[in-house]
Amino acid sequence: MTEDPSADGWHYVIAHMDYREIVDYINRNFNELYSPDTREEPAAVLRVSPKDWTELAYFLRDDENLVFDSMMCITGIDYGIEDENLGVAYNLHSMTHHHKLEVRIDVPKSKPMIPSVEKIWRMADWFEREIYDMYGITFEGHRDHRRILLPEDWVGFPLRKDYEFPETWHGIVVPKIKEEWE
Amino acid sequence: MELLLQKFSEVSFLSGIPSALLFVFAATLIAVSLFMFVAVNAIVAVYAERKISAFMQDRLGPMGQGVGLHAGKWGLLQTVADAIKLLIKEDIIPSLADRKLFILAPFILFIGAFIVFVGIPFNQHILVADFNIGVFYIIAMSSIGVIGIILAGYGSNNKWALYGAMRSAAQIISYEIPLALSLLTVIMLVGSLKMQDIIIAQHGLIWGILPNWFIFNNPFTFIAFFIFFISGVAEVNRTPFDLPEAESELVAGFHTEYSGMRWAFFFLAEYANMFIVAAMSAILFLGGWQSPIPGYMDSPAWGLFWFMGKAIFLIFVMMWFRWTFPRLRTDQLMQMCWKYFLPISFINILGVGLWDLWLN
Amino acid sequence: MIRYFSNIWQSITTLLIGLRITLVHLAKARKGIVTLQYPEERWPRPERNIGFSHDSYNVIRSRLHVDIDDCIGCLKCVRACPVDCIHIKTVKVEKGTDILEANHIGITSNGTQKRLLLTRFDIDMSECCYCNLCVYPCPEDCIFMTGGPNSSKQEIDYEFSEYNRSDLIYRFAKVPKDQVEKYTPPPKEKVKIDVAG
Amino acid sequence: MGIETSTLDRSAIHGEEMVLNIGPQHPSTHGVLRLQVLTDGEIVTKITPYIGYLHRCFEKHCENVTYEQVIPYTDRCDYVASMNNNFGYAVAMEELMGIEVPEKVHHIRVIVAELNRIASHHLAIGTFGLDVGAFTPFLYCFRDRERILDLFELLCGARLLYNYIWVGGVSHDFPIGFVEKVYEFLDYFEPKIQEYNDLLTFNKIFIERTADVGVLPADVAISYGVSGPNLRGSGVKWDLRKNEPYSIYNKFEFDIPIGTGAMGTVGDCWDRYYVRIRELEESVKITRQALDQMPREGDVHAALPKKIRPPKGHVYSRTETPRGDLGFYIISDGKPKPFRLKLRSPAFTALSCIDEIARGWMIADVIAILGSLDIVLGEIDR
Repeated sequence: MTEDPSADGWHYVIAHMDYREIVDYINRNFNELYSPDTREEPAAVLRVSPKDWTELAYFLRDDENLVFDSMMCITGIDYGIEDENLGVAYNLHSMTHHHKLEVRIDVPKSKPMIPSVEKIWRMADWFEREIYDMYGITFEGHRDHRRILLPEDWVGFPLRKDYEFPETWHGIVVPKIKEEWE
Repeated sequence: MELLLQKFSEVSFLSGIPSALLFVFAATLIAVSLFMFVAVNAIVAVYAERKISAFMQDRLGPMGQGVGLHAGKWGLLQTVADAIKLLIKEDIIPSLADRKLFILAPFILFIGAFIVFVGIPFNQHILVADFNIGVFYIIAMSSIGVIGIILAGYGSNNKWALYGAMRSAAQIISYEIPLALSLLTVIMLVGSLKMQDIIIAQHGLIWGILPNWFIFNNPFTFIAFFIFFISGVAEVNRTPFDLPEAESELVAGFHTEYSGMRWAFFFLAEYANMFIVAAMSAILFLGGWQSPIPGYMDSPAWGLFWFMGKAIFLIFVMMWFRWTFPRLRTDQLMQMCWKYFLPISFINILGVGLWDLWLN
Repeated sequence: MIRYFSNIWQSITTLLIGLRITLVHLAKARKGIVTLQYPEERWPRPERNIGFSHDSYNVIRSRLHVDIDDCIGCLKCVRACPVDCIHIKTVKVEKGTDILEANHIGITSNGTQKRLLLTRFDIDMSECCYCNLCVYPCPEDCIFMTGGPNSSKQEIDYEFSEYNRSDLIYRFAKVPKDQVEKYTPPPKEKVKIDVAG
Repeated sequence: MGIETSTLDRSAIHGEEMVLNIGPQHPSTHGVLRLQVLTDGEIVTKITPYIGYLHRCFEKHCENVTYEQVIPYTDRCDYVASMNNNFGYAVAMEELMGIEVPEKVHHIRVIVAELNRIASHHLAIGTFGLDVGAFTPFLYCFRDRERILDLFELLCGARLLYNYIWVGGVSHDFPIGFVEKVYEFLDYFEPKIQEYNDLLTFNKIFIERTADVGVLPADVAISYGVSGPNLRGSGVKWDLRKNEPYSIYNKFEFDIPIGTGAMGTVGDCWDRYYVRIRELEESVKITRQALDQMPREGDVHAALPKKIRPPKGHVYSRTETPRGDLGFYIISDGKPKPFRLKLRSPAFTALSCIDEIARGWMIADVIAILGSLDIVLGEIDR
């Protein structure tokens, strides 16, 4: 931490650790489990497998050198029709140390299950529900696992690339392409 | 009333008609004219409220310009147009509502407001009945309206309406107490419940400058006036005490389900109640129809002018409140009543008693 | 106890301050009113002076208009539209010739020779999102939102509501309806371009 | 916390909890929102928000239009602060593509974004007043907001959905006389803040209604991802314009107002409201500086190819809108259309904590808390 954020005046805070340092630090505590991304920052991500995620999430939040207390965003990704994976990107940020980390978890489309971090970062509650709503990724351990934006009885997961728009919904015809005007 | 009957008996061509019939005729005449007064009062007050609120908010309010159907110069016909619209609007009764209560409620509320007018002296002579218990009558009758509100809330089978009704019941019953207690101070000074006696007791001057109105009589009645007036505002459910119909919380409160003419009766009753509170404050504390300078401009016509002037000013103050203040919360409303107004009212009664003993 | 009385005092003072403000506004009502009495008074058109001479800087967002005589059928506006509200159909004709029975003038006002006859140029204003994106790429400056520097061509008009939704489909192509068939070549030749379809 | 209910002997009252639906049609849900509220008398015991009534597939749309065409759609997310949304998207895209925009563009963007922040806070303040029952401040706010909308109409022809800030620049330069008009507006506007304060902020009834109500502690706020004025109201000095300066915010002198608990507890409704009032002043400050420093000549668009094709990769970039951190997660596959575009809206996270902070309060307080969070449903449902 370079400057006290509560101090008055100018405080442009420089990040405490960069991506490589964070990954090294995590690896020191996790038996060199994670291989760092070869890309440059900020595109570099930390790839995590679903089974390690809960343990790592607690570590990321609670370790005093990391303190990722703020989850910025959770994004669901469909890598394409050919690709067999769905992804979830977690953008983490530390309000105390001002560093960032992106964690990416890939799950196969056949069995999209990721442990929920809703209890760790409360903000994940609605975001995970939204990803379930749009991609059909199930978050295990989520206490309120429902659709959020779409109606409860909606069929399919609209943001998947292979999603086909329904012809009707409750008997209401969904206009696909606008008819010719003439 | 007696005066009217007396006048009737003097008219020669009515002499053959039995007195009972004459009485009915006189009563109907009075009732119709009072109803007209209430209706006109509502129409004028609604127009005034819209204009005042508009000017306070840097708007113009209802305006009419151009050709064709429009609301007249400065929108003068706006409320008339509204009234016509309400009259011809479809009358909707929810299918699950308690039909009888739903229909009955607005009339009870309106009657509660309407019969109070019997006891209000407009000037030296225009007074339907000067009861011995005038003040008591008015206080008693003005509380009938709350039954109408509860019935409306219960009968419309709507949660919002029920909330509004329950709030209203709690609020009106609570605020009756500081209202009546501050009214007691005046009665202690006059020693009579008769309206005209109260007004006549305020004749004259204090210290040669101020009119001898009860508001200036002593510091305790000065406070009592404000408690009375603010409690009155709470009684008629105006902002900042408009919890029963709090539009941002309870949609429209107890009259959520009402439309058309039934809704208009709620409106009519609200403005009638406003007039009653303003008139009562004017009578009890501001000298009623007494002129501010005793001896000048004291004729009955001026009396009507002074009385209406005072009442209209107080109605303006209520509108002024409404367009300035936020709304209180239910518990704060109760807190204000029981923690602030009630103790102060008791002190007022004690103070007025001591003052009266000590000075007179 | 102190809190009790300070509460009363605060209430009285702050409420009086509030009352004063509204009263001042009421008293100064003549000066401060901001209402515009709509059908009689119109919103004054903002004085826009973009500072450039060229007409492509048309910044008023009212309804779309096309100077159809200048349109060369390049479909750039169709591609720019995020909501697909512009539909164009063209037919290849001889370059630069006037076909008077189809109201086709071969040369635009910029001097470009047209090689396509517009058999259809429809804009569905009920779908338009007024983003102005179609105006920028037009090479002939012929599609624009009314008003602005082009106001000499089109009056500014904010009120164009219609009773029927289909009246909001503006048809600009001048080819008479019965002649569309005549100019439409058989589909085999694949000259018909219908991006919007 | 909450209203004291323990004094009542619960067992003696055979009451039952009532389910009350606040919305979807309700005067003060700021859009189409449904709060399913479990009430015990007036006291709320549980709140379940139901959203999605305004869902219009923003993210799916974005995958089917080109990068330029996304901008009109971002307008419609937070429709009371469209400039800031355009700005956020433009910043994200420029980060993804590695574009440097001209100095003048930065200034123009900051000016319009701050003006829009003022307009948005006007709406927040006014509707919050409306929620607690004060009608007049609402119209005063709208009166002043209207002036900003007039300025924007002068600037880009639209009053609400601007499509003004583009990737790599802005759509066109300031019209002649615009800068003077902005100065004129700022001079007009600054004394008006005092009027709001007198009429609403320090009104005793208003303080009673909002102070100590709906306290959002700092750690809960961070855990819920609450950002912007709501987070600052909880006493966290966090503002992306200061802490992670994007564009040229690091060139300007301004303060970050935070909630101090002046009228009650830190993080109550009053603090959140007052942070917005103070931010009006700060925005005026920033706008003045930006106007003073703005180069008068220069291009307003960076050199860009006709069709924007960002390189393969992804970016997460966030900017400070009037409601908080607006994040854009954009994945590009090198084609002219986004592969994936995620919008992390600040109001979405702000609304998600409503159950946490409004439980145990009265119905009237729930409305006030909802108003103090300043949500825009267009952004929540996207």
